[in-house]
Amino acid sequence: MIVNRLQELLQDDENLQFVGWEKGETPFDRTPKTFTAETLGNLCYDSFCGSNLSKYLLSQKTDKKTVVLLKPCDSYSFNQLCTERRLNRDAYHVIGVGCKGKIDGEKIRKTGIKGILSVREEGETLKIETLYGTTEIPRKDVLLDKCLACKGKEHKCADEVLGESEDTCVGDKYETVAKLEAMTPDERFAFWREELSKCIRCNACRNACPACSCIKCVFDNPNSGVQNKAAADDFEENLFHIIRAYHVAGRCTDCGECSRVCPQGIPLHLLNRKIIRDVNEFYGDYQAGDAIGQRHPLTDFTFEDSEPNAERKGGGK
Amino acid sequence: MQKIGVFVCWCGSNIAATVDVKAVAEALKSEAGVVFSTDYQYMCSENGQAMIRQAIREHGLTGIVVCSCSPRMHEATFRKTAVSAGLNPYMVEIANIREQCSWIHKDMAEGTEKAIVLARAAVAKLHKNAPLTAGTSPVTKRALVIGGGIAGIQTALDVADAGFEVDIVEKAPTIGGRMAQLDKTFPTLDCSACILTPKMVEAAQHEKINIISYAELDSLSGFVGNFTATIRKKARYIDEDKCTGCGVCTEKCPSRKGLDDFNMKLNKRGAVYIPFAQAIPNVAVIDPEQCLKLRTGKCGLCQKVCSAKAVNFEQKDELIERQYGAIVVATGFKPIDASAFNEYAYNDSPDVVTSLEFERIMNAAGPTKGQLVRPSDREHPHEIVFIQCVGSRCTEDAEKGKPYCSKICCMYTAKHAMLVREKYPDVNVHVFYIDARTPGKNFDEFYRRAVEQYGVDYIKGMVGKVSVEGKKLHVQGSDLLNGEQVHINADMVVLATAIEPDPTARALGTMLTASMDTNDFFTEAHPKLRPVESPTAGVFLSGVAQGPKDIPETVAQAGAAAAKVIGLLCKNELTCNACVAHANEAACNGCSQCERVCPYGAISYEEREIRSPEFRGVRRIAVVNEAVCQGCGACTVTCPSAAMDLKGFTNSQIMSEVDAICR
Amino acid sequence: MSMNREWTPNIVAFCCNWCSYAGADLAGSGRMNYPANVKIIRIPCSCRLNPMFILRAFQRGADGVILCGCHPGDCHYSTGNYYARRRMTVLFSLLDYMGIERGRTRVEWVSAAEGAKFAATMNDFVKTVTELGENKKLGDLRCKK
Amino acid sequence: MMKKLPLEQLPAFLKGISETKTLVAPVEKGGQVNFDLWTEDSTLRLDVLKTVKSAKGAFFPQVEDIVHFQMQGKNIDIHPAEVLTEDFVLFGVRACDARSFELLDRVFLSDPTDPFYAARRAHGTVVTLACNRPEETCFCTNFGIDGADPAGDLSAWMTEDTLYFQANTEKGAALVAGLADCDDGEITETQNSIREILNKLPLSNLNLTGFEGDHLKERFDDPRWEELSRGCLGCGTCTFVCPTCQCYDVKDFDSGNGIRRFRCWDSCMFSDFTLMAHGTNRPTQKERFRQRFMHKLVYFPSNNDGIYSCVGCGRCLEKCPQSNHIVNVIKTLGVKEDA
Repeated sequence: MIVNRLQELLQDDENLQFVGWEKGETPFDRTPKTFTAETLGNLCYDSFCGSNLSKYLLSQKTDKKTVVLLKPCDSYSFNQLCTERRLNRDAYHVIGVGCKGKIDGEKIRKTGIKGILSVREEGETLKIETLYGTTEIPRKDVLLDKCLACKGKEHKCADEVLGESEDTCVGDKYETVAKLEAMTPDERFAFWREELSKCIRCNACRNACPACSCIKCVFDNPNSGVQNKAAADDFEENLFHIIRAYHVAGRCTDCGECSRVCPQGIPLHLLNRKIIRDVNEFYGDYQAGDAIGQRHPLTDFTFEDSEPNAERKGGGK
Repeated sequence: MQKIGVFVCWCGSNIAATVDVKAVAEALKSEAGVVFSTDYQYMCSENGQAMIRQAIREHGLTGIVVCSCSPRMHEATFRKTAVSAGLNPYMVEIANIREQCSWIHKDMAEGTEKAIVLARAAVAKLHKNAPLTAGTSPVTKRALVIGGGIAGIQTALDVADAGFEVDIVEKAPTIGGRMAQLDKTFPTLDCSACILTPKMVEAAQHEKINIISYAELDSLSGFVGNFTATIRKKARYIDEDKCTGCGVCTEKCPSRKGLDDFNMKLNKRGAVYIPFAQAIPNVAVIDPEQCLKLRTGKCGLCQKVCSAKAVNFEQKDELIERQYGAIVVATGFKPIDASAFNEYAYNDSPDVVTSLEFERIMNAAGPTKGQLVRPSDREHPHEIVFIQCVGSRCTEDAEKGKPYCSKICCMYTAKHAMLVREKYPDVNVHVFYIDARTPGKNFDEFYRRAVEQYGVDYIKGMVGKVSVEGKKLHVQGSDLLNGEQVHINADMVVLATAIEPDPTARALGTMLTASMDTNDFFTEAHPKLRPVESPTAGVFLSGVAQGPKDIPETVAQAGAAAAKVIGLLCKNELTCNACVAHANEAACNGCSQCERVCPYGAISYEEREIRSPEFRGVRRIAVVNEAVCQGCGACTVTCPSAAMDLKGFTNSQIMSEVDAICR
Repeated sequence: MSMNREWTPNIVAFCCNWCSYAGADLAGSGRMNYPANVKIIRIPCSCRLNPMFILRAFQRGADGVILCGCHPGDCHYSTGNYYARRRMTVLFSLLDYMGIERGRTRVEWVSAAEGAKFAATMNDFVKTVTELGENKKLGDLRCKK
Repeated sequence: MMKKLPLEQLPAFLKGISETKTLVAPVEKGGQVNFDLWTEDSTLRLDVLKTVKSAKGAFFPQVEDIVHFQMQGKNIDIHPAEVLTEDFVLFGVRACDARSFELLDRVFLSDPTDPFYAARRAHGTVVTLACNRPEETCFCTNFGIDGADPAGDLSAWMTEDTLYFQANTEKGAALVAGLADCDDGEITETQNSIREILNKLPLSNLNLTGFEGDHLKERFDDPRWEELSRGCLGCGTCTFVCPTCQCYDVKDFDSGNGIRRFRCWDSCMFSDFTLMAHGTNRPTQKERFRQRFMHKLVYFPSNNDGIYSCVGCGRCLEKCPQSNHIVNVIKTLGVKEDA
């Protein structure tokens, strides 16, 4: 259906380029790609297209008008990048594509299903063919974590919408944040040490993050004073993630890419989500990327803002 | 690698008593880059400075660290010393080992140890210093005065008399402001109009003064010496150049529903009107809310009767763009809305009036032609109660009143009481007051005259309630001195309402990036030493916009502001701050976040050709206007890529200090 | 610092040039005592304080970091401390969330006239950090001697 | 002669080793399985085929001190870091990672020898484990690696209840000297079932034609790199999970009391890889991406007797955030050569 619509667009302007996903080698491989009229047939959109194309747009040439497929959650990142003048809204024809939650291949593997040759969706069930036989698993059990904190089915930016979406949010997305806040400082410290000590500084979180869009990251800049390539000490593991979370404070749309791409499964989004929760609590509800041109809470103030020293449980209320 | 000299000052015994200065100088010799280190009794003395100069020359020093008193005291001194020996002034760092070390510690070992650490931090910072040069910017020799009351007029006259062009932008159709509404002025009881209108005329006729009335500042860009203002001149529907001010149109206008602002809405006026007889410019204006022609398309009577053909219903707002070197804020005040004070029955009875309304009632050109009559039935009153501090010094209810003293109410109430008693000896006058504040020249004498000579009944205490009882106003108050409740059946009640900044001030403050206090008064650069300057360079304060004051104080401040403006406009160019922000274009994302936190609007963006390892092509880059940047550093922290840095306080300088302190 | 002495915390105090640094000077001219382990770094405005500087101090062995600036409303640059206030609120909360003791970071508004407040603040902060003990959670082992 | 050990005695066996030597094995921490120090409290995960990071860190750690320059006033004392002098055992290495050590040896043990790596190799005993359940991302067979017959000092096979050992070196033999002997034939069935699966792997028959050294220029100039590299984020995930990537950077850390010089893994995918004073010689992600695969598939074989610098472990296939990996490259650039 989507490709048909894109073919239609080509009839009006044969010079269009299309940003979408392409199927790859494994059942889960969906690679962001830029397609032309000739290659458009390879464009694919299905339940495995979890990656956020907004950041991908930054590295693509814009000499041609670009048609981009954005899921509801991706549209927030797109807006935020437009707000920050990194993308020019006018250069894109945004097609909001329907999304009912995306499947996490890593989660399927983690259940112990090995040698996966194909995955078929049959309603709410996934039929999985493996080297060791066939099996099935409920779709909802293996959705990406970010889908469990779905921001809703609305596209915040779209020139047209194709397909239906569903809000796949389950429960309170701040539940884990609240659980951490309720711990003692030593418990929290232990939690984060265990998680962050897994970090291999591959920079996948940073490079996938649509808010970490700096042309020259401070961690790559020899003149910044904090440049480093590997965490040579526990401190540097903490430093990288604190600074990264802080630099995207107010700009992070909670798209969840950081945690999705982390090869070590560090729940990095819990740092960002803590800041989002704080900012909402201290300065009023704010959703980055809700609209183009917003002024984010850390570049704003009121005379009555709360004081930094106020006692808050785990940084909470 | 720098070649650094360290100079440890004894400051007599101020430092040397608790810091072993010789040990400090010795310890610093082993710091990387330090090629010379010594101590001396008084580094700031001529001999001390000569020692520094000699060391710079002899050892080829590239920078110096002076361990002495606070940099707030002698940084400028030692920078000059450095310059005289051929060093850049920004290659000087001060280690504050007096105020922040010797004076607060008693133990010699402790003091010495800390002094060494502070000196090391200064050396570490100095290693990252770079010579800085302050830029210059030209000065546009024209001033903009916002507000055409007595403050604005006086400032404009003084600046213009010094030979500089001045534009007065006044939001009302005429200049004159609040003072034009006053009947008499304290403590001399001379007629307000008689002293103001000559000044208005003088301003209008001054060849250097250009009055832009019925206009407001629409937007402002630029910086000290180089402001560009866009002024919105509102449509008057009358051609100012053609109108002769004959007033025929105002008489013929069939609409009679408009309320007369000049008379505090106490009477009605036509849709086309001239605010008052001595208005400047003496030109009519059409109120589009009331005009039948503009609202319904039918009428146009004024156009028919105007022999000068000055009426123009097609007129539109006009935008005027001009350059200015200095801006004076003289936006004045308004009385607060008394309707919040219904305990005084302001909303219930027309006979409860505010002082400014009373001022118009007493004025010969006012709605009653100067006859003291009750607004409700035009009858002569016999008992008048004045209530002071209505909304002033009100700390318990911020929604309703103001925490500050409005300063002028005690005196004008004494004036009103005295004028009433003088003109109508049959009227009993009672004044409820908390304190009678009369600290001005001849003020207390004036107040005493009201009490002693004119027999005004001053009651120390506040009124609890005013209730309408038939034609009378029942005033219930307390007399604190006699410890009793007072009940007065009054014919009129006059409320000395607090004054507050003009409502346009807040938006103007944002436009000018001039700071304001929580009450929307403009903040002065220093409360004692720079009372007529805003912290924003090139913006000056005149009159009540800065805080409550009476006419003589306003005029004095207006003159002071003018002197500051003249001082600025005399210069051909300005030396800028050298410690300014700077964007490293290879790392700048052009994301606009820095622009949002800059209090001075110093950051703009340019499309630039960039060739860096990460990017080749044209990209949007932040550019700091060094003449505008004041060097606060807000942008540097907002910048996620640390592309924005602050000269003199760079990231690497501060981190080097941190490293040295924590070593 | 010599090793044989009893442990005392190392405190870095960032002070804005216009109010708090002057307040510290006033504390000095008033001969108001506070511990020598407080070392002041002058910055133009509280809004110049980059969270990286705070982390850097902890990395290098600081046990507490305090920021002092003009009272809200009194900023020399009009609005700097309002931004600083939000930044530090969010940062401190994040550090707390990661298990770093809240008492190690603080913001105080100290005017140029508040020498006594400056000294009292420093005395109190040093006391708080002393009770918390050595900063072990955010230090860099390579920076220990 | 092979040795065998009942599986229930494995913990005791490992404990025995750990009493005299450092023991590194696939253990679970924070939900992820990696080669890490084994202690009695560790959760051993021999069922996990692919640890997140490969086993190479045991010989070539991600961060390693080289030298320390200690400052005393204006004097500098130089303290070179010490090389490893104690024995350790690396347990549970798969065939692919075992092959990767041979590739790393070609880099670090050729002249000039890397003393840190050499010391670790000399003191390390590698115990490998056959791959009972190969996965769809495995493509080791393309590089002549047999998951049913892993190399190492000591090879192991696991059945439902028994662990079988075959010593390949004296170091390996010493570890299992105390275990019971058994017949070689006892593992044949296990090996056969492994090989049966290996033959069925979807990526078992990649066409590597066209990546020989003499096609260097053609491969380098291939216009399809542009398209292939487009989705690459420039992160280092593939590099850091890869068993054969061996690039490192040397960095200085100023501790305030001196300089600690260390080396750490680097990735050619990073924009600041081999950054020089003039800037970088690989200005776009296309060049960086090309470098990584040209190195693995063309440059390394042409300098090393045709041996590819990929062992087909498939970690990058699972971990690349954009699913943009070496198999895509081989299939895109290799197949066309046939036609």
